[in-house]
Amino acid sequence: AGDEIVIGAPVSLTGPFAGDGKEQEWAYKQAVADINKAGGIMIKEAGKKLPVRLVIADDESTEAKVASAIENLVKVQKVDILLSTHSGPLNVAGAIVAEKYKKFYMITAAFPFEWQPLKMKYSALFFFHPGPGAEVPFEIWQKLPENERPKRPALVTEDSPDGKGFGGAFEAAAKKYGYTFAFNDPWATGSTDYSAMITKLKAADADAMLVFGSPADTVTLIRQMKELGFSVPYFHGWKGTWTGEFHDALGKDSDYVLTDGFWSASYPYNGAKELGERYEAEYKKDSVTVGAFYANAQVLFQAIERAGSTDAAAVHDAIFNQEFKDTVVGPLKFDETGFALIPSVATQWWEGKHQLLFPNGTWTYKPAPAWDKR
Amino acid sequence: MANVSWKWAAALLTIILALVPFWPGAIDSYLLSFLFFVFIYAVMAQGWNLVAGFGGQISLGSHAFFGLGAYTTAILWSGNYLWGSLYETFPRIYYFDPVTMVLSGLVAALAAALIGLPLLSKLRGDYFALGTLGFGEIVKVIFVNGGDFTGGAFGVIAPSSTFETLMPHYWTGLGLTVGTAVAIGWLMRSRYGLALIAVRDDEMAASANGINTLKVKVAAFAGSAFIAGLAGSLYSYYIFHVGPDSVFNLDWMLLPLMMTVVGGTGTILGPVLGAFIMYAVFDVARIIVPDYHPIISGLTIILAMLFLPKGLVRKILPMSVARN
Amino acid sequence: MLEVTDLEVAYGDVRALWGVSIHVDAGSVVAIVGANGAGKTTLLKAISGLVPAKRGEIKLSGTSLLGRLPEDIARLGIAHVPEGRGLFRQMTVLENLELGAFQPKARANMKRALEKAYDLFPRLKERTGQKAGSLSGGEQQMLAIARATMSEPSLLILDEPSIGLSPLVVQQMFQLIEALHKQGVTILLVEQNIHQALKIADYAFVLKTGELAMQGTGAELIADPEVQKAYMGVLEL
Amino acid sequence: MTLPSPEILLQLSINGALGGAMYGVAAVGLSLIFGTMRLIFLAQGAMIILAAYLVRALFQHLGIDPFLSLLIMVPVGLVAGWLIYQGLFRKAAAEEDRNISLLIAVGVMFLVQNLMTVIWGGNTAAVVTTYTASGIELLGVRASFTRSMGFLIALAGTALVVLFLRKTLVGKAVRAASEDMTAATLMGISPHKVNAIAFAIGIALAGAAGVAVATTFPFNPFAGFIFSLKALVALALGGIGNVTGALAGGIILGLIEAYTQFFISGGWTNAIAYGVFLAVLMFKPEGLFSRPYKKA
Amino acid sequence: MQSDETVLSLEAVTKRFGGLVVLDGIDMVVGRGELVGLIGPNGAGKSTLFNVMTAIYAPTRGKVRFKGNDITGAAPHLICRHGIARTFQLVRTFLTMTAFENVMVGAVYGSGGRVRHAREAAETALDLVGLGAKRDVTTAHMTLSDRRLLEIARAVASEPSLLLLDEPMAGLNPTEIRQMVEVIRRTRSEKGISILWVEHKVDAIMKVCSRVVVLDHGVKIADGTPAEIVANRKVIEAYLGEPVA
Ligand SMILES: Nc1ncnc2c1ncn2[C@@H]1O[C@H](COP(=O)(O)OP(=O)(O)OP(=O)(O)O)[C@@H](O)[C@H]1O
Ligand SMILES: Nc1ncnc2c1ncn2[C@@H]1O[C@H](COP(=O)(O)OP(=O)(O)OP(=O)(O)O)[C@@H](O)[C@H]1O
Ligand SMILES: [Mg+2]
Ligand SMILES: [Mg+2]
Repeated sequence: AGDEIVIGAPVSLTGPFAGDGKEQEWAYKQAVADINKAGGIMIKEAGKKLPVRLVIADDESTEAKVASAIENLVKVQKVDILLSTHSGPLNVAGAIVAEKYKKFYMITAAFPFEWQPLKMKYSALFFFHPGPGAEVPFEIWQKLPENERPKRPALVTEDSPDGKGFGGAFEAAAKKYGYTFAFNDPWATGSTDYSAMITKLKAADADAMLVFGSPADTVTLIRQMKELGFSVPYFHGWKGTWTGEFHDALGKDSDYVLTDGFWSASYPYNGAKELGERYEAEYKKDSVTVGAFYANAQVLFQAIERAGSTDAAAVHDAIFNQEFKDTVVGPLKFDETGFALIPSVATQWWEGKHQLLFPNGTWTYKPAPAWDKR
Repeated sequence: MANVSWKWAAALLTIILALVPFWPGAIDSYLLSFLFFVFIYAVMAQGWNLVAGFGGQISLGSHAFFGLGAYTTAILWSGNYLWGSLYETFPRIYYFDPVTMVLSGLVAALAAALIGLPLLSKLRGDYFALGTLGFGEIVKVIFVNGGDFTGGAFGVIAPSSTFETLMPHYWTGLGLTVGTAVAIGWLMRSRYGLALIAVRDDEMAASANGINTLKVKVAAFAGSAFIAGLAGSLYSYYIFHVGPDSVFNLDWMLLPLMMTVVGGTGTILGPVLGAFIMYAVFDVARIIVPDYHPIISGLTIILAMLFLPKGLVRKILPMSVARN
Repeated sequence: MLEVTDLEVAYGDVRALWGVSIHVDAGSVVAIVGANGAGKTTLLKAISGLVPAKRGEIKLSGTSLLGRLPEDIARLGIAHVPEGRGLFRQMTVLENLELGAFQPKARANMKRALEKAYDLFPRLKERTGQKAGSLSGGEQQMLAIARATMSEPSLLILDEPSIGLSPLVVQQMFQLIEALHKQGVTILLVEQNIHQALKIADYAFVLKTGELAMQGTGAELIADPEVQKAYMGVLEL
Repeated sequence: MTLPSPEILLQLSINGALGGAMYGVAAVGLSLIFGTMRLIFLAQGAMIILAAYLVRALFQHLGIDPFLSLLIMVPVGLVAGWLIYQGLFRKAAAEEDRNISLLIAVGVMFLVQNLMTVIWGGNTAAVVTTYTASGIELLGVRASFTRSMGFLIALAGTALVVLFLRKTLVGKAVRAASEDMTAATLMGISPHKVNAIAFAIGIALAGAAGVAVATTFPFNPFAGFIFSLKALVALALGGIGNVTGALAGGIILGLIEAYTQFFISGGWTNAIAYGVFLAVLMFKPEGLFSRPYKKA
Repeated sequence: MQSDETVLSLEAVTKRFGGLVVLDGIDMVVGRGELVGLIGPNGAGKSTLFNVMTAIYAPTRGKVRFKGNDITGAAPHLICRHGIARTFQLVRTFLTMTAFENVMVGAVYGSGGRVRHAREAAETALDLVGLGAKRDVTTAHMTLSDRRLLEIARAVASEPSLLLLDEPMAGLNPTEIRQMVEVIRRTRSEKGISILWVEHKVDAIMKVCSRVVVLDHGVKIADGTPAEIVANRKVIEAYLGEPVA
């Protein structure tokens, strides 16, 4: 190191997660540019602010390549500390290699149940937990008048790690809130035909759907629902419904769909609105993720400053059991395992915009009418 | 004569590779992890070469056996299923336990034998290739739906706290690379090798001359799966998380296949050479042009196939030597 | 009509022909005989472009054939029945015959050629819808020859047409060659059945390990004691 | 589970068949290329997605209706297929080792996938028209309009290819060259030309499939591989090298998936589909529709 | 004719492909040390008969007995280990192997795996056919005639009691034919192997064989000494076309 701090980040620049990877790359670059504009990170020992340099390596959206990307960042690029990539399995691979080299690895966008069993010393995670995340729809329903609450909700999840994780969480949450699913079945990722599933949903007389799946799969599902003349008043999607592409692919048909997110530009926190505007200015659409990635870098910068170095043990002490008040996702409180919970967001699509519904949104929920009544 | 000098060259290369870790600073260099991955791919390539190069049965299912090996190790290692965590009782002994590795190979080999018997007795050529491809997909779906035992779609996590250095991985990788090459070299000189080549050259004539062709083919298929299982086990010791999307990824089949062909199918040195060169090309491209490197990889494959269709080893060695 | 001068052909490092010169006059039947591996097939393949020549010249009615693709040479009017027949085994007898008349020039006369072929080989007419691969060895050979006649070639090249045929069919086959000859087709014939071949040949060449050993009219060679001793000696068992 | 009503069965069958035709049309292209070059053209799915992106570009920038763009995509596909063969596969086609062509196909797949990522980004793309997600009545059952159109495209494409192969001499030459290249050359058939024709038609079919995909599904650069795999399954069901069989195989696969989704679980569709695939390969390797043929 | 001396016997062997009857109730025996010729027009079913005997095809009906054991439909490699070796109408050598390696396959596997004496058996077999000098040549580079001889050597190396030859002389010139006849004779006399030999070179068959069987359209139409066969009207009509000198 010496007169700069080198931060490495494996990012999915290519491969199936490249879409998310690009948003992540953008957010990290913004964060680094912002801190450097402020003169860098104050390191007490050096007695001055040190500028930050970001080195990004492609992980090709695969685990083996995350590992070798980190090997390369550490061994060849000689980075001091690391920011994470995206998704649970990739970050598990990343955290293990980083641990081996005693480089701190700051993670977001992985579920705690994936990462916590590793008992890592040199990585920390903030994200929402499928548990509370899965309670969001039920929380929303609780606030509805009795007669508008779904009677026969359906659970539809893709066959992926996150889909399975969420599926279990939804089942637990349903039990807690006293609902039973009238339909509960996964589909194979990348399916092209959902007609049989829709037929079954119709037969089950479902009036709400909780759907966890990729954007492409979810769009295909909704299109086919429309083609076959089936709709539910409450359609809540995870992972697949928040992207701008979701709206692009469905146009007006995206209205009424509820969606998750890690973040919202409507958050009242310092810098959130401005970050959202910057993203919109550059890409002509809004994002419900860049804030989380940006905050990931913010936490790391602040932790380095508190630790006074990039030494993994020192950064560990600066994060575990500590609080970070000023981030674009709001205050974060890390527990003794190094995990901090952020709330899961629920927004409803309306005329191409995410309207914040939960938590503390100002938007009032609109149930979806039948297709021919819209 | 040429034969002998190539053996010396291979031996010399082995010695150099064995000395790499003793080079000052080598342990902290990227070279070790680079070579570690080369070894994994070389072992996979060698395994594919056994059944496809020498046996003439093009298999497109080696990723399934890689994954089976990886899962076996991870499941035994995480130890929640059979007899409690061996690892927690004997962390030092259990780490890199050769018994688990061999077991992983055996599980893969057993699966190969079971599926190989019907596939190889019924299917030839392209049909067999397609069948193995389908088998790979089925295994993946089974593991995704395997419940707690396979960890479902997320997979299995093994405890990683003893992972402090890459050295055991490097040595094991080197050992497997050299070991499989020597073992296959020896095998091909044995009566079994004679039968394998006979079956590849002309199956009907082979059976008319007393060779149980099914047995020979299944053995080669299982042997190749055993090798893939070992590679999967080693990978599992490195990555600590074994999930269906990662270990049943088609890349584990396509890349070794490509490396073998680039190096020289049906030769002993080819797969190793191919793994080294292709992995180097991919890695360098990834570092130099991170946004575009798969384009470069795609181009490299195409160019290599257009200009080196017989493989490097045959390009630089006379045919008769290359075969041994 | 066909003029091969000083032809050299090699498979990799292995030389198969060492400067061979032959000529085929229009309307004649020319036989090439020689032991196995003498290079007869190689010579035919070089003529129809299946193997490249290393040195020398091949001319058909004054046009050089060197460097041309086999399909182009076929279009110039050479029909080659290869060793091993080269049938399309998954296609029917009829389709095989139709493909024999694939070249634009021959397509126009396909109907007539087909009738002629069926006249010569009534056995094929019976099996017109059967897949070629399910014919017996002999039937397949008939089909291969019939197919070659479909393009009404100016030069017909036959590589061991009597291989695997029963004596009765061999006789028919040679009668057929004579018949084609009478129709004015020029024929270049490689045969193991040397006696028969020389009997119908106007002129013949003897190849020996890649070199021309002898040449002369069929009658001359039959009479030649050398030839008799080396290649035709009645079996002394 | 009790047997569902006839309406539901009809509903399942029609939608399954419509969905399966998409695999079918991809499989017809594969079948043709496989038949002539003995090449598993793994990049076919990527080519279909590339075509879908082009359809989208034509629609967004020039306002050309996706179904109308068939008139552009098919000729462009013909030319592109011809060029791809001449540029990339011509040399490898002459090699005995068929792995070489397979690997070139893999290289093409990597290349095309990542080119698309560089040009259009990795996110999901889609085409939205006035008829997107609209339904029609078919035999008293609701069905997707775009899927029905896709079905028609698949049917028409296959019919044209079959007519070409069975009835024209050039089509027969394509079949002949696929069996014995040397013998075909001796007939005056240029094997490279027929290979190029097979490739051209194969890619033209990918172009047509691209239209069907673009109007029905959202897609991303990596969405093609699953199409390649499913098309392979369809190919095997129909009998390798059998063009009509390939379409029928696709439809059967679509039905299998629909029934599995309905009667068992959506999570098992792939396992069952591949299981059926293995069973067919083993017990009826020549496919469901052809009679056995073997010669010692 | 069935006796202790019978090596092979076929009982009413019938083979159908779809509707096509290729073999129709063939009865036939080969005695110990006998050299039997099998002739017949193209498509008579000779190769198919071999394929039935070596279990490449299962017969539609009928039995194949070898040394008294019913071997109908046993696996091809077991047939070889029982002691029936064969050559093919279209030569099938292992092209990437040397001549010696080819023969070793027969020696090692054909005899049921007695490795120790396999080398010796292979050398002897190569010498028997006169290919000793070419033992290290890769067979892809050998001539047709050498590959035919090699196939015989490979078969002999498995130390069979019965050898099936499918047109070993097709495509050979008279010099080579003489050499081949010599090899076939020696195989019988030196090794005591019974031989069933399909051939269109009728003069060679007639001069060498002690007995000749004639097939036509899947039916056995004659079985007797060469002299009887040459004089047989049916045979002449179906096959020979003209009397052979
Ligand atoms: N593809 C090839 N590669 C290498 N050598 C070859 C090849 N084809 C033929 N030869 C060699 O060339 C020489 C001539 O072979 P060719 O086939 O022309 O002989 P031929 O006279 O037709 O013999 P036959 O009577 O057996 O058909 C032989 O020594 C043969 O081994
Ligand atoms: N697999 C098969 N399917 C259908 N018909 C077949 C099959 N194999 C052989 N035949 C038919 O059986 C008949 C006998 O064929 P076979 O090859 O046994 O004849 P052959 O006596 O060996 O003739 P040749 O002397 O020409 O080699 C032929 O009419 C052939 O068309
Ligand atoms: Mg020849
Ligand atoms: Mg025969």
